[in-house]
Amino acid sequence: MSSVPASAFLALALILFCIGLYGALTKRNTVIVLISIELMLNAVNINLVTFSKYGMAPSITGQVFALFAISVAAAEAAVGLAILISLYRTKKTVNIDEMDTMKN
Amino acid sequence: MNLHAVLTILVFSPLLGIVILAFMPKQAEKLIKVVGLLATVPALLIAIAAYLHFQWGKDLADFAVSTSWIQFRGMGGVPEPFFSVNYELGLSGFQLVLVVLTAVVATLSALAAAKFVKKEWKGYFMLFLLLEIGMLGVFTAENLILFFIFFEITLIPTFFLIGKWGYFEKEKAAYSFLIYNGLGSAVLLIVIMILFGKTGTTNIEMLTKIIADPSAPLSGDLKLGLLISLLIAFGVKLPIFPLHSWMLKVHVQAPPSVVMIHSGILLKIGAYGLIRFGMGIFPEQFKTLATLIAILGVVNLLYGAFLAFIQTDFKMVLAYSSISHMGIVLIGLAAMNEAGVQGAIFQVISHGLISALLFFLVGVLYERTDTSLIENLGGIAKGMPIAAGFLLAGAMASLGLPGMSGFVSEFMAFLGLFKELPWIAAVGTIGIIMTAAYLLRAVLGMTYGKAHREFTGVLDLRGVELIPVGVLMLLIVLIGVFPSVLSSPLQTTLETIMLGLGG
Amino acid sequence: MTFSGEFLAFMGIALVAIIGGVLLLNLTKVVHMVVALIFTFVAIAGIYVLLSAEFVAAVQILIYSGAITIIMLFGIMLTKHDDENEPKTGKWRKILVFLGIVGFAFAVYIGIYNFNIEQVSTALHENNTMQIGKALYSKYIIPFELTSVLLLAALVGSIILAKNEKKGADNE
Amino acid sequence: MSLKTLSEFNWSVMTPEFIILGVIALLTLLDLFLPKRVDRRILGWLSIAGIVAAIIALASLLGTEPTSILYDTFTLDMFGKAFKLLLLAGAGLVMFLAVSYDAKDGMEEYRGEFYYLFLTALLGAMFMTSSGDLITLFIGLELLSISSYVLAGIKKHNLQSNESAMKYVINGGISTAITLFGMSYVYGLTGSTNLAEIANKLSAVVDGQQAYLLGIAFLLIFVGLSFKLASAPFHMWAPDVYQGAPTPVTAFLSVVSKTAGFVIVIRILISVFYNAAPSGDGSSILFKMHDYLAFLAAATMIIGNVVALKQTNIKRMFAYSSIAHAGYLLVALTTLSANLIFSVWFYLLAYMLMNLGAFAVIQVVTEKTGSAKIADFAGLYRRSPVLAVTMGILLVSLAGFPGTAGFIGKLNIFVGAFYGEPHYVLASIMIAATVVSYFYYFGVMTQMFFRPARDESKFNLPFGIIVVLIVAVVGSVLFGVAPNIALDFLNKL
Amino acid sequence: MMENAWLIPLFPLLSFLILLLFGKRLKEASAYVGILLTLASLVFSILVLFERFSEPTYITKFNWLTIGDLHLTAGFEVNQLNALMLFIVSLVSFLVHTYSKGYMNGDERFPVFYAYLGLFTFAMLGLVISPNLLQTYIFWELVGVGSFLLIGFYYYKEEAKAAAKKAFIMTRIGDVGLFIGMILLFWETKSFEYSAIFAAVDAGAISGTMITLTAILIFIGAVGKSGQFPLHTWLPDAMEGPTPVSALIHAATMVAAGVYLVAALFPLFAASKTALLTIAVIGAFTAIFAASIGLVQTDIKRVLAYSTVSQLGYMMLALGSAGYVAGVFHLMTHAFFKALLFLAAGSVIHAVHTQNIEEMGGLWKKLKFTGPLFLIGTLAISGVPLFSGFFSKDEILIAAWEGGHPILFLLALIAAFMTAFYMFRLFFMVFTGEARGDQKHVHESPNNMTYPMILLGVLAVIAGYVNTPWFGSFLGDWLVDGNPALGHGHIEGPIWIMIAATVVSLAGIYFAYMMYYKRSIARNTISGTGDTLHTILLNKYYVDEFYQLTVVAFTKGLSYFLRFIDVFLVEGLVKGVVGIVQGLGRTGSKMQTGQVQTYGAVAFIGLALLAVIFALTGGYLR
Repeated sequence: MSSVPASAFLALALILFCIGLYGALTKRNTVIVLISIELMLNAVNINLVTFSKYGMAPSITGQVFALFAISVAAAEAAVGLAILISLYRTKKTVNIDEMDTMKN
Repeated sequence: MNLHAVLTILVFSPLLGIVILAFMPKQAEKLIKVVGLLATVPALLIAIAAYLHFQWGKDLADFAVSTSWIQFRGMGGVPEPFFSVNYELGLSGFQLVLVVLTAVVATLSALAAAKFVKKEWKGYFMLFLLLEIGMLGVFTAENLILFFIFFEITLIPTFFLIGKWGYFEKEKAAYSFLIYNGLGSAVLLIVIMILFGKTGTTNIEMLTKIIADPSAPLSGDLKLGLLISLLIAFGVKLPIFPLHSWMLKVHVQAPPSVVMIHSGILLKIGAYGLIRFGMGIFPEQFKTLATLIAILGVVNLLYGAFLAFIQTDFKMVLAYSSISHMGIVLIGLAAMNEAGVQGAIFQVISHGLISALLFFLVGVLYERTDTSLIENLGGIAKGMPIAAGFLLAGAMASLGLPGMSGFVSEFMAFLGLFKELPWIAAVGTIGIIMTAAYLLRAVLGMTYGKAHREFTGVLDLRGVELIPVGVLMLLIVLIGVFPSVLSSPLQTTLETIMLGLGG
Repeated sequence: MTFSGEFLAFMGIALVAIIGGVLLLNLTKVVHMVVALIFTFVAIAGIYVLLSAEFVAAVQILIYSGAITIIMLFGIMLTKHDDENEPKTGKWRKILVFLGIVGFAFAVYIGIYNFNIEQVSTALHENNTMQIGKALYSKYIIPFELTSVLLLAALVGSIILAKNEKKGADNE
Repeated sequence: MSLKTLSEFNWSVMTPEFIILGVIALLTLLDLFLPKRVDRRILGWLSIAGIVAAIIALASLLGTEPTSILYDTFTLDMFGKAFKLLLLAGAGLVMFLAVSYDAKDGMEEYRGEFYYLFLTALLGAMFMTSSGDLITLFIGLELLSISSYVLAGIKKHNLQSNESAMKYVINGGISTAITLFGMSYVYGLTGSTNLAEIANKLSAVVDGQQAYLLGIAFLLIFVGLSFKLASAPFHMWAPDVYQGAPTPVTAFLSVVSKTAGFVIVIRILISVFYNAAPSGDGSSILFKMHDYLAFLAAATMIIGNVVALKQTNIKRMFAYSSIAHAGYLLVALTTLSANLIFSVWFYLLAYMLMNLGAFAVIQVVTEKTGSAKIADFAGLYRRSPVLAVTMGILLVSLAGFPGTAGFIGKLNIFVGAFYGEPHYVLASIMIAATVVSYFYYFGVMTQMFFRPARDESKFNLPFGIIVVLIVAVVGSVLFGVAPNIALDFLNKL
Repeated sequence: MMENAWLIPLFPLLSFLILLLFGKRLKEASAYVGILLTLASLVFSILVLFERFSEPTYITKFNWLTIGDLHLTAGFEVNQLNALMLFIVSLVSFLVHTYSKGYMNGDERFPVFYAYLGLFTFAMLGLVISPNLLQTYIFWELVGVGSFLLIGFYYYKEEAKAAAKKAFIMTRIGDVGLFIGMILLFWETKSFEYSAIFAAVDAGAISGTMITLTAILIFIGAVGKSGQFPLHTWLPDAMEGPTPVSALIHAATMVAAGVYLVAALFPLFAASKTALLTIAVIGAFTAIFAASIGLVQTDIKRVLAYSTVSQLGYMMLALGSAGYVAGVFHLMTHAFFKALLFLAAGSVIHAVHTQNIEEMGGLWKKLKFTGPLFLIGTLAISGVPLFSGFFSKDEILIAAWEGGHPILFLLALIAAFMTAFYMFRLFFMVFTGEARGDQKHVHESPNNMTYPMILLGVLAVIAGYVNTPWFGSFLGDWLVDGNPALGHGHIEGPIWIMIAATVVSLAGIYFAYMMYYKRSIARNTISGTGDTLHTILLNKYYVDEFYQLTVVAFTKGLSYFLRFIDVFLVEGLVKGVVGIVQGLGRTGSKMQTGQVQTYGAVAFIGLALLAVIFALTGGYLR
């Protein structure tokens, strides 16, 4: 039996999730924002993997889910970055607070 | 004879006109007007036929029709529908007279429109006919949802008719109309839905029965709340102070042919709803509120009258006068006896005819002189004696001159209320004096006195314009002299209502 | 709770992960931030190992610490950026977001602080990769295949969006 | 764990998905190998053909019993069929818009991609309707999202398009993370991703803390998914994204994507939380969360309708309008009445028809005038009576007036709100919000019918637009007058 | 014949309708239509009257309006009073029709005038044969409209417009009293029928208070119509109408309708002492009040108008003193001599084209017929013995004395003095002395004007003999026949009353003679021009001004106040709600800054809030 309680892993995931969230919502550089989102997804993965071992009914499914999440996250990062580059070509900035041509 | 299709044909006959108009070229002014006018005729003929059918002693129930229409089902293929609306039309005496009124005023309004509408006739008549469908439907619907549907259908064409063909502040007026009435119908819908939720039906007759049953799952407070909501919903339409301000704008800004319809019929939907649903479904609670309604009625009556007394625009005078006259409807209803209710219904019809007449005349005046301000119009009796004469006659009818329809209704409403709440009624009679005061002030201000030189050459009523005024005047006098033409169809309706009240 | 080796390892890895995250938030240079985050990603891989998920850990290293970080660095290099990384506006937003995060963390923490289901021994670490492979190719074949479409879409999308056309070339 | 061999499964139930997948593959290849000079519109027509084929395939499957394969990672039940049909129809109509869309601002070269990215998005949405497994649901959701991100930004040289894509992807990423965070707890509490199994396990949850965590998970999932619904609190991206994205994409987002969002929300709500963690009185966590849902629904309706009043850009206005409609649909979800699925399905059907029709008009007008100001609709009645009247009917339907499908949809939701335990406040807010919506819908009417036109030039309507308009108007009116055509169809499924 | 009495009002109605539709084409021939049809009415009326002398009352009715179980009827009744009134009305109407042919000659709205006359006559005749209160009320109002239309006949004159409006509204104030009284009575008796009401009163089915209340309310109606104080101000103004109209409506018929109403409902009034006293007091006060104003007026028609008001007060006094016969008797004689006076005045005006008596004078010689006829009328109204007015006024004085109202009796006596004085003042100023105005073209009126006057002159002399202390009270006995509630046909009074009446009237004449003919008493002996008393009288006690300052100002003020409410409160409320919605929209709009992180933040903070609330509300513990 493990000496590390499941809640420790969950707490770690929660902390990382919050850090990622804070970064995503406050950082000015779009790349960092995208990376912060990745961090949030990573936190989720920690959850999934934790539950896969220490959950209600431990199973491999959690790890599989985590793998899917990783691939999706990668795809999302790629698309996000591509969009950023495309935007950079027209706008010449990566600062997220300057993307406000559309507002009320 | 199988008459079940009659009402459907009656209600949807204007649709034929819409379809024909849709395929006509925009520029064919004459033809469009003729088609638009003719499209209102079938409904008129059927309505008159139905009236004669009744007067010849046959049963109005012959016309009732009911087929299943909408069913909402629950999950899992339960055979019993979860909610169903039947397509149910019917005709009681009360509805009959309103349908006849609608058909008559609609045809006359179409005639007026042919005269007054100066642009885009095609669109006008299509919307107008749609409006007529809505109005006829409202008065024949036997199901609350169906009633609501027709009720809402009237909103859209009216919005456009006001907003496109009205005067300077037409858009504002159209919006005012839409939002107020939208809110009114919103409240109505909530009431309908609560009723449905509690009873599982929206059929008016069944609802009445279920609610009259003391074991119905509705608490007294809920019923009272529902009735108050209905009062608000129809109070917007009627309108009841302080929900009236939209209606002033509409009366001033809308084109005369639309105001004829609006003041003549659309406002009456409020009264119809109050009588049919408010009183019909919640008689007990109506009794509880009778004093309040009487006070509201008197407030309406006096408020409208006093404000009409200082208006400078004749249209505003008529608008406030409508408010005032609708007060009489409330007064009659609050009486909760035969005389009062019959008076209220009479007032509905009577005011429909009178206001249609007066607004038609205003339309004529405005067309000839480009003004409806009282002081600008002084002395038109010189140049337009016939118009002035009808104006005066209309004013007399409106102020309740015996021999015209206004008197009969006013008389009965007060007769009823004096029995139940004499003090409130006594205060209300001030309105009788004020009505005379403001109408004479306005009408004499326009027709009598020194003639404005610039109006000496204006044309009097002539040709086709005489038809609407003549017909309306004739009906007004007919009802005034032989009120039984109206009261005989109403007796069964009254009996039903009184039965509810007595129970 | 005993200070077993596993626990110490967890604490160390967790600390690295959190420090990496905090550094991400507090460093000023973008490149430094990304590098800081690499530590976090690697640390997370360590966590996975602790949780008997070797395959996931490997994937984590490959994809996050490798691929994603690299493309992010590419992204940084392809674009100009000023190092002063403080948004001009939004002080209030920062405070509110911070408060929100505190509240959120509090609310979630209540839910997990002693989430200790009786642990059962698992065989996850045995043939971990094979287990995953079996699950992926049998039970989860449909999402797996769907993921391929997803990657295709992402691929195509990334290409068309990031592709440097003649028109944009002179701007580079 | 013993598996049946894959061939033992009844793969035929996936025919519609396979057809779409096939068309995607075909289009990808064609786009690669067709010479540059070939008009890529042909690909658009091909994809329409594919969608039609998928609809036909689905229709032939309508009679089949609910089937599930591979441990529910794919199921074809009544719910799936009904909503898949909606998605296919919606996507088909969007494709008509797409083939009529004038490619510019950098998307000229990517017409082919433009079409098949719609299809991948559609595919993702379709899988969402037919999945009994969290993982498939999630992948489907992401497939839809990622395709949409790209589509929103496909006008590469258009700043607004770029920006809208960027906003979309950032908000989307955050929402994905939040949703997934919530899902991870659900997984943790049950150890399974199979919805049926989850539901089964959750109904046995009695521990207070687990129930609490489940509640948090519920909130996380719901708020995360509200991004797809464009409902409060995750609604603010919608106006900006809708404004910047190419019009067919906007239409797609507001209709297909939203429908998919409701599909997944209902799936998760109904299958997972409906019986979860019942307390002594038998009310599950879903009923405990009722007030939160009601609050969000009310907030969504109020925000959508009230802010829409202030818009000058038609696409932004429609964004708020679509937020508002999401709010109405949430009312149906909140009330959890017996006709929940009927009312949501019908409302989405009506919404699809009227909104797509409206977007068809918007597309024509904005392409002609080059801007999307509401004021550009001035005098539309003069310039093109057909267009104006069509738009008028659709707006009336959006506003929920009788005689149109929009009314029946609202009525249906309303009936649900009052059946059984009445929701007075929520229903009142809904109807008051509806009245507020008259302001802006009729504001467009005012422009079209009452105001003079700035220029009198006429419109020529592409074939695709005409198809959409006809379908939208006929559908809106038909389902408004005889809603039982649709309802009975659904009932027979 | 009586079963056909319903035709009597219909002839003038026919005239009205014909002239309304075809008047334009008939032009001057309109007069013949009107005259012939009213003649038909007259003939029928006479036949009915004679038949009624020998036959009992005739009533017939049919169902007019059904209200649930209540059946309101319409019909007609010929009793003594009705028959008499039919005769008076149709006679005066016929004469006025005839007279007008000359008087209105050349007016461009000649047919309209006759149409209006027809309408009025129809209404008035309808009024007098109504068998129930409701029908009475209906015609009562129609009469008012006829009067309104005729007063406003010269519609282009601002004064006529104002007068018409005033007449209508002031009488309507009274009508509302009648309206309420009638309805209250209805709910007491479940019927509008006079007979039913009387039966209920007789049987004591109505409480005393209710009788008093309804009686007074109904009397208010009469006050309005008959120009009693305080609703009298419209009547003098109504002189803006053509003079024949004044003769018909504002002397002989309509204004007497109030008296008629009280008479017709006499058993009701008789059941309440309070009501009777009220009537008597109001009547007496009006009599002297109006007479005093009449002393100083200079407009020939206004003098006559105030004299009418005063005489109507007399009649009310009579009725209020239980002198049913006296009231009705004076009603009849007054109808004749006042119509005569007005027609004669019309003839004078026709001749000199002015109404100001200061601009007349010395017309005796120039108007060979008019002068003597006017004198007959003046003598009659002054109560000079042997003329009709003498007998009827005598009856009233006796009734007042015997009714136990010595003060009222005294007032009546003073009023009689004043009447004689100002009537002769009028006569002397108009017909004697020097011509004070331009009288070059003065000529006697044509025959169709003078013949009616002659007929009336004869009646003014002899009408009194149907009911005298000497030759028997035929009229009185007949009137009360079979109706003990109406009192006696003749009340015996002390002989000194007759002497006193004669003395005061002669004294009045004497003073007028001295002052205006002989000029041996200066005109300003009692009060001259500019004196306070004179000014007050000239300004009619400032009643109009008082109303203007109180009722009218109050109404206007209230109206403006309500408009304030309408504009600021009602509209303001709406604007407020709209403003809130718009403000919300603006706020929501402002939050949409284009900052994508804000969007995310809002979503997240929303989530955080929900989660915190969830945590705090103990979703945890359940």
